[in-house]
Amino acid sequence: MMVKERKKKQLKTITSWCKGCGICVAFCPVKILAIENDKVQIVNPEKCTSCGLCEMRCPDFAIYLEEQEDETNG
Amino acid sequence: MMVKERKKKQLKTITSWCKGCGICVAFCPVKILAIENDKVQIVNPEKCTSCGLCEMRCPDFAIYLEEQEDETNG
Amino acid sequence: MSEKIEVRLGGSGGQGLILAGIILAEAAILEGKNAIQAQSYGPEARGGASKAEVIISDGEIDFPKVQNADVLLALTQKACDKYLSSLKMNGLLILDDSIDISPTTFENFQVVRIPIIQTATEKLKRVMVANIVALAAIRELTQAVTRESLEAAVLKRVPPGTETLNRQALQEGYQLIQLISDPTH
Amino acid sequence: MSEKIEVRLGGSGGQGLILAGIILAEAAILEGKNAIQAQSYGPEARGGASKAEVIISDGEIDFPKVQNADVLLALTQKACDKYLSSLKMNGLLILDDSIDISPTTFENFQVVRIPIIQTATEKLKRVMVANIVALAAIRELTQAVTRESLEAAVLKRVPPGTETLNRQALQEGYQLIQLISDPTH
Amino acid sequence: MSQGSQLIQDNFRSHRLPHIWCPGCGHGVIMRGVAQAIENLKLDKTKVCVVSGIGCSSRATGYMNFNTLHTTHGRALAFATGVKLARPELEVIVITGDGDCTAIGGNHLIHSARRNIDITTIVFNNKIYGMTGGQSSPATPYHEKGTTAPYGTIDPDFDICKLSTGAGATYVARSTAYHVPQLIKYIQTGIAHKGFAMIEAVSGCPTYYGRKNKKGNAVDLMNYYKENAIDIKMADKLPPEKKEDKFFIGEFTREEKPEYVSEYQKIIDNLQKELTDHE
Amino acid sequence: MSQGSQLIQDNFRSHRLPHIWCPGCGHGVIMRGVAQAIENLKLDKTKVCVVSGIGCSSRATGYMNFNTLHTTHGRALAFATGVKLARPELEVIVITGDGDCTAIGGNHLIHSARRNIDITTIVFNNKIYGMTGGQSSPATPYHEKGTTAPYGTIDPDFDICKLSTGAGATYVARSTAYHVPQLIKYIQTGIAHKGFAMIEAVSGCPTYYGRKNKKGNAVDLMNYYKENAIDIKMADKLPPEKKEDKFFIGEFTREEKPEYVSEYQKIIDNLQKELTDHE
Amino acid sequence: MGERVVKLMQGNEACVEGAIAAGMRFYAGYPITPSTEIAELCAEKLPVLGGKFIQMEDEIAGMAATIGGSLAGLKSMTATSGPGFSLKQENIGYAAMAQIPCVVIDVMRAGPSTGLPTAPSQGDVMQAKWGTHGDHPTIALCPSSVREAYDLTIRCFNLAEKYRTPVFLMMDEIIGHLRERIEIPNSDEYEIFDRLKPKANDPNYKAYEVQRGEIVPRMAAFGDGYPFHVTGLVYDEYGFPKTDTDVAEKLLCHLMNKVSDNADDIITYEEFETDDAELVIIAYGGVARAARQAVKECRKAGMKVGLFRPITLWPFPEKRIHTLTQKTKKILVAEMNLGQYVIPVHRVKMPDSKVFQYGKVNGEAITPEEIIAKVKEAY
Amino acid sequence: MGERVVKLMQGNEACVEGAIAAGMRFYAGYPITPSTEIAELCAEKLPVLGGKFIQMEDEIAGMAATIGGSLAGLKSMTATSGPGFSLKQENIGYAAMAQIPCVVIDVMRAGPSTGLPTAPSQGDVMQAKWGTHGDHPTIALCPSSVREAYDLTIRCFNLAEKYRTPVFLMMDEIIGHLRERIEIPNSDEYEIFDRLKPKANDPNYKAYEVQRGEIVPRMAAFGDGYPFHVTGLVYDEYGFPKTDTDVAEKLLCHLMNKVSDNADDIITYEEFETDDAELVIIAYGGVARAARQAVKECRKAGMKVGLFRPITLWPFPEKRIHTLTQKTKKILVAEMNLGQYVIPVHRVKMPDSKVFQYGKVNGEAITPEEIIAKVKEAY
Ligand SMILES: Cc1ncc(C[n+]2csc(CCOP(=O)(O)OP(=O)(O)O)c2C)c(N)n1
Ligand SMILES: Cc1ncc(C[n+]2csc(CCOP(=O)(O)OP(=O)(O)O)c2C)c(N)n1
Ligand code: SF4
Ligand code: SF4
Ligand code: SF4
Ligand code: SF4
Repeated sequence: MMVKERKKKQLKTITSWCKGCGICVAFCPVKILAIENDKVQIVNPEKCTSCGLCEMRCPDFAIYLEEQEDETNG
Repeated sequence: MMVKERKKKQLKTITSWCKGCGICVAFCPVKILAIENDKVQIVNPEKCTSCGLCEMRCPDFAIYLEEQEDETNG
Repeated sequence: MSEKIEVRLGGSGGQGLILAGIILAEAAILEGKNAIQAQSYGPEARGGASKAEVIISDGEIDFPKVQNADVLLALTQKACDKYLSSLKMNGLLILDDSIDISPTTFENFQVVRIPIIQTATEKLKRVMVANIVALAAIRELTQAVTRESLEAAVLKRVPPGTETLNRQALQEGYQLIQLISDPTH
Repeated sequence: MSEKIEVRLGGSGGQGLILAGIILAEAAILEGKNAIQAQSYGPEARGGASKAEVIISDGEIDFPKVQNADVLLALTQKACDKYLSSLKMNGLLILDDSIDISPTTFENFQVVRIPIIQTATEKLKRVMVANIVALAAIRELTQAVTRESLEAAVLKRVPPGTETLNRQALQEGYQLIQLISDPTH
Repeated sequence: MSQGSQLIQDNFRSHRLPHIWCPGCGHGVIMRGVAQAIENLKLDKTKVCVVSGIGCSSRATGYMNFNTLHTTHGRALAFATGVKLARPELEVIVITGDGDCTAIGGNHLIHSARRNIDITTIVFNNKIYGMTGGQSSPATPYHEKGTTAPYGTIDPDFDICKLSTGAGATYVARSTAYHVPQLIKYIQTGIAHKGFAMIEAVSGCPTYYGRKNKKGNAVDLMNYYKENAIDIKMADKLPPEKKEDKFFIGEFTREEKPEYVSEYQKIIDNLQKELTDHE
Repeated sequence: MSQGSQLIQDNFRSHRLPHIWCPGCGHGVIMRGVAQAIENLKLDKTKVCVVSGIGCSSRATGYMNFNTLHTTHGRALAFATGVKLARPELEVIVITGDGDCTAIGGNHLIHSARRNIDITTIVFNNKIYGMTGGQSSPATPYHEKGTTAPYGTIDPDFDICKLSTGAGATYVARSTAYHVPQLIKYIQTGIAHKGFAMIEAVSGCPTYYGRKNKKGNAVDLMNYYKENAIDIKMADKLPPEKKEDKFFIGEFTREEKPEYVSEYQKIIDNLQKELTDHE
Repeated sequence: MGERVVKLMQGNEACVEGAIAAGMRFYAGYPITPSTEIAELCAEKLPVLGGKFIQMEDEIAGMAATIGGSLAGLKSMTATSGPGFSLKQENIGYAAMAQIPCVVIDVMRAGPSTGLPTAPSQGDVMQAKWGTHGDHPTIALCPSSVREAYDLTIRCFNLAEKYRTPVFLMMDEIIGHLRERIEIPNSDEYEIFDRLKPKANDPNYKAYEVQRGEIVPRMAAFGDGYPFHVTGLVYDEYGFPKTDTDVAEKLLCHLMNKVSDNADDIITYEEFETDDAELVIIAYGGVARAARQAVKECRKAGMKVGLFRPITLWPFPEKRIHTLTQKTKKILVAEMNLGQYVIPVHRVKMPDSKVFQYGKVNGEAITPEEIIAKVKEAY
Repeated sequence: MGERVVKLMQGNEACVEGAIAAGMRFYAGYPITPSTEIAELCAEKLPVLGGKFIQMEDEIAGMAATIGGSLAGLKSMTATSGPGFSLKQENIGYAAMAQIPCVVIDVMRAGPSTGLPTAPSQGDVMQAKWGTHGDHPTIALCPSSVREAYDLTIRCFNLAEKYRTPVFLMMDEIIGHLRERIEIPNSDEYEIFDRLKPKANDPNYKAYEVQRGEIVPRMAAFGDGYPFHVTGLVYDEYGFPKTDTDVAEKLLCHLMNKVSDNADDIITYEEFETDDAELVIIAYGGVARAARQAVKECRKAGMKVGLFRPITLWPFPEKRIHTLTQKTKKILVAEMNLGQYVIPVHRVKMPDSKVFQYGKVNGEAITPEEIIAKVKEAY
């Protein structure tokens, strides 16, 4: 059996799309998100487990995980 | 238990309503009806058992049983 | 002005008069004439009177409805009563012989009473060809189309397998007229 | 000609500006004036800019839309940017202090920048009464209606149980203006 | 002036008879059944309102001597909803065709069923559009023909009873123009039932359906129903081979649920009670 | 120019974002799910056609980067039927609201289901009319409120899944804006299914439904679905008291039946074969 | 006469209040912007009065149920906007044919199709007259203020009941959504007309016979004891379908004539400064208010401008407009469409008068400035 | 040029044959008398040609599916009669707004409402122009013979494709059910116009941008590789909804102008003996044939009577009618309704010419005699 290595992904937000509904905050299992000034804020980026639940349920596509750019291409 | 006496009823036709479809003829259990010149004819009125099946299924209300008029009122 | 003949066919719903009208018009077209066929029908007409109209002309046909019929065919009493007024003075009235008419009718129109339905039911054993019998009679009396065109038009339209029956119907129709025109017969 | 004042209230969808407009118009009516309230909204406006309009007059109001606003209240930057052009020269511009404007704006209009939203959120702990705070400020600056009518109109419209809160909101609004008009304060 | 049996004289505008339907059309049988049911229930006839759409079947309203409303194609139930809600004392009966009820009128059917409004609907299901000359309808059996389905239909037909039940109807039954006593019984039960009642009455259209599908004449169609309808009560008792190609008649659904017009009346009563309480 | 995750960039007109929906509206979550399903299936995107009616939900077509058709209220399925039949190679997906699909559009729903035409319908069911400001819809739960039902509805709500099955749909499933992985799976299965597929996606309208019915904000609605949806597979395993007031999600119907467009193609092929045979 | 209640009220709301004052007790409809408030208020208010509100599955059903409600004896109404008005057309034709009184409010938004759903327009004015198939009569009124929305809704019911025909209130979104000060008239200030019913147990009652000296057949309600028939087919004086040519002609002419013969009773309009006007603006609904302001400003500037405001859009006030153009040689029709009401104006004007049109369809109201500019061009 | 096939053909059938000749391969509809033969023949013939026929659940769906078929790239058509035409109006407006080519045949029967379902009429002529809400363009043709039913159906498709708009064939029942001798033209005798498609893989394709020198935006089909958007809302050149006032105005004007600017290309009519006419009859469809016969008979009787027969009903041939009335001072409009087409005639006529109308709505065709009688009255 192959074990897939979970690639570390970066959590990104698009402030102009976020409407501050708080869904991502409520359903983040590690509670690293918060609403500030009606917009999502990543409070503890380093604790993110890349579970993707915020991305999956954000009605506005305003928070998502992005593959880390390959260093050699950087 | 009361036994209902079947009152003898008279079989009547309305020729101007009959369209000669033959349904009454086909489903008369004692086969006393016929189509002549596109209209129903009672061939053997005396054999009528007053079952009322012709009346029930005639699409044009053109054949029916009528209570015999009371003689005293005749 | 060009020759024009207006024919009205009247009867009841199931008698195939619209088909007869189509056949007559097609026969005319087969021989290079102009023709139209029109009809009137309605929900009320289901059991009731139905009519078909044919106009045959050598030239243009403007108004496509029969105005003053040159010919009226009536297969039922109802149709006769209803459409008689549209037949022009001295027009040709072709009647099934089951239909009664008043004496004045004979004065106003050329009346031809023939046993169309009886011929179909008794001689040909199929009531449904009464329309073809009637067509043949109309042809004989009006010469509006040739026998050849009429037969060709009939055969184009009738269900496969009934060709012989329909040819016979035409013949019987022709004969009905010959019988009256030849009183010695 | 009769006195007429045209007020436009601009902000974002949920800020209750249409209600504010209604209250202002009702206050005017309470004191025997004529008033209309109009609004524009749209599906696009759901998250976006929303505006309410009030015209108060002693006489007839013909065209029922604000043409050259005498007063513009803006609670958001977007609304300020969008509606500024409709404010007449030298008109009264009431801004929440979160809004930035260009220096020329100060030249063209009478600008009053006050912490409306902050007052509602921090002093009154309820952002939803920002509209009432704003109404109070408008009243103070325009005298379009009396304090009594405004309070009566507010109390008629707000949800039961929130009367005290809304009265306080009015007071805070009045004060915001007194603070600026009394610079010693 | 009036002619015909007592039933006809008492329930029909007999001066308008004979009706326009073709010889042997099942619609006449079913219409008589509706009248018989009304008669049996001893309803106040000035309070009976019969509403129909457009189609051969829908012409029934012109002959029946009640408050009658012949509406637009497919909309009978929507008109009837207005009548019933505005005047709940009326016994509202809808007569409609398979096309009228399930093609253009399908939406009104499912919504009337959903509301469980106290209307009794009788679908004269001849499996074809009769009035317009034999086009296929949503009730035309799979692979059978109509003038607009010259190669046979490829869209399965609705089971009108199942559809009605699925949408919320609380009384649902089917009979045929042959099975008249059952038909009358179901119509009676449907009318007496408080809520939306659907009675599918399988009818015969010899002129189009019979001819197009080589099913013979009026008598043949009657015989077909006689031989192919199985009482739903027998469904479990018969071996599968006896059920093949047959169809079921009988009562399929019968349940009591809150009825729309009465529920509305409760709102009114509550509000009026509140008003008086506040005085 | 394009912004957002790869999924968004590849499937949306991201320059048109953010969309017009309110903060926390479930429609965004479901729309993303539709895109994810399309992505997962690796469909040729130039052959995907998304059709919608009118309503908040129906605005989805304006954002999704496919062949998109935003039609009239209630008629999406009728337009889609034309598109699909005219060009069978297209993968036709309908996005609709509960009002759009089951109120004004109810007839097209039941007929599309009956035909078993190969269209996948996703109903964004927020149980209310969002676009017009919170009127009750045929999916508003019994006794709940809308602006046109100020005293609570008295007409029972449709079970959209049951209605679709009753009308003939061959794939029917339900999920919610909370249960996204299931949702995506059902949409995927629905698209891959040959025949009419109905996926009811329970959505949250915090602005009207939430407010009118005191169900709280977007997060509360999500939590409500989380806690009240039961997988249909568990239906038999749970005691009745655990099922009270809950609703089921899962796949309800899945069967293979002749599909309309293919059946039509058979007619064409047969006719053309006949033609060649006669040559 | 009691004191009038004074309030700020929305146009849509005024329709509901007016309708209730007129005796409306049945509403069936389907929500659509910008008419929805009418349905919402009916839902709230009718049951309090023992009346009925029902949200139907679509507009077609809404129209059908409205007709049903009227036949069952209640004054009935529905409201909608463009797309719904299109859908209702078939059943509107039915009501016209079967002579069922009812009121249809169309709050006009910008079309065609979905268009700009929240923007005002006057694009359905010709549809009101020609939207359904076949020849049929049309009565349509158009309010310019909230108070008039109230009054005209009452009048719609009166006309519907008097002439047994559907009557339209064609209200643009400007007025529908405008909140305005209104003095609500007391009930003794307006007249209410109820349909004439047959005499109780009249054995000679024929459902569709016009009695001598009357305009339309007397109308029993279903359940009143007369088992009459109603159909959308051509029918005779009993209401039964007939195909005879004379029956058809008689019926069709009756339908048209009952309205056209009584045009003077139905038509109302308002004139402002038309007496000596060299240019008359014709404008209705919300636009008439911009026009009125324009007239005032033009007069100030020395231009002799007047306003003719049709309150009854249909039947068309042709006599008056014709006479107007005898004196006034310039007419400017201002409307929020691309030229609808201007068409009949063209038809009836005097040959030597000139008609200009100003149309606007960008989703915004026509302003006084725009009208003044057009007046200056034409003057 | 091969020899033409000569047959007896019905008007309804000729529509189907013409449509197929024009390339129609998709039909969606719902049966209704007297148009049903059109559906029936399409059901039979289309699959033989690899085309598609579908009977929808109602007329609304029929119109919707027709639009869908056109968007998917097939030339699409539907046919109906009055009640169905009323129901289709909402989606007709959609097609006009979204600029989807398609053909709608309305075989006119006597209304209003269900009326006389099998009787001829011309009562939907104004509905064709004003039936849907909001301003919208209208193209409507009207055949007077079976051959013309064939030719005009082809032309309907050509116009629909060229101007990207729904086009109506308004055929009265007289012609629809008339069987007549027809010489079927060979395919090289008529021109077929297909919609302009974007260049293959054009990266700059904007679905709703009109290219320089062209009349309408080029139209890709769904599945052609362009992921474009279609909506009934006001939209920009990409097809995306916009509420900006300038976008709205531009779009609305484009819709109207593409037709009105090209009126000369669209409008056709026939004149008969008008040169020296002192009275011109205006008649269309089946009535024009009675009128033609009437003209001949009048001429025989020494009366200088002519016939103007609009073949394009809409856009209205106003220029020609205007010019006609410069010479001819008497116009008689004969139509099977209570006065519809006479209205625009009134509008465009010279001030000093007189317009008479003869209308008939009893379910029977207007006869030459009746027209002659009217001519005598007016002459
Ligand atoms: C809006 C509209 N569309 C179509 C028609 C034409 N039409 C009349 S009846 C009918 C179908 C009738 O079929 P069904 O309801 O099954 O009744 P049946 O005649 O078979 O009894 C149709 C399509 C119509 N009158 N109105
Ligand atoms: C013919 C027609 N009737 C009514 C409307 C108004 N309308 C627009 S969307 C809508 C309902 C939307 O509800 P739903 O489909 O549930 O979608 P949601 O907005 O809740 O997502 C209505 C009634 C319309 N646009 N067209
Ligand atoms: S779920 Fe999306 S829109 Fe909501 S707060 Fe989080 S990022 Fe913002
Ligand atoms: S069933 Fe009726 S219509 Fe048919 S033949 Fe017998 S009597 Fe005549
Ligand atoms: S066509 Fe069919 S349904 Fe209609 S009356 Fe005749 S037999 Fe009956
Ligand atoms: S109104 Fe409701 S459905 Fe519409 S966008 Fe807002 S939350 Fe979503």
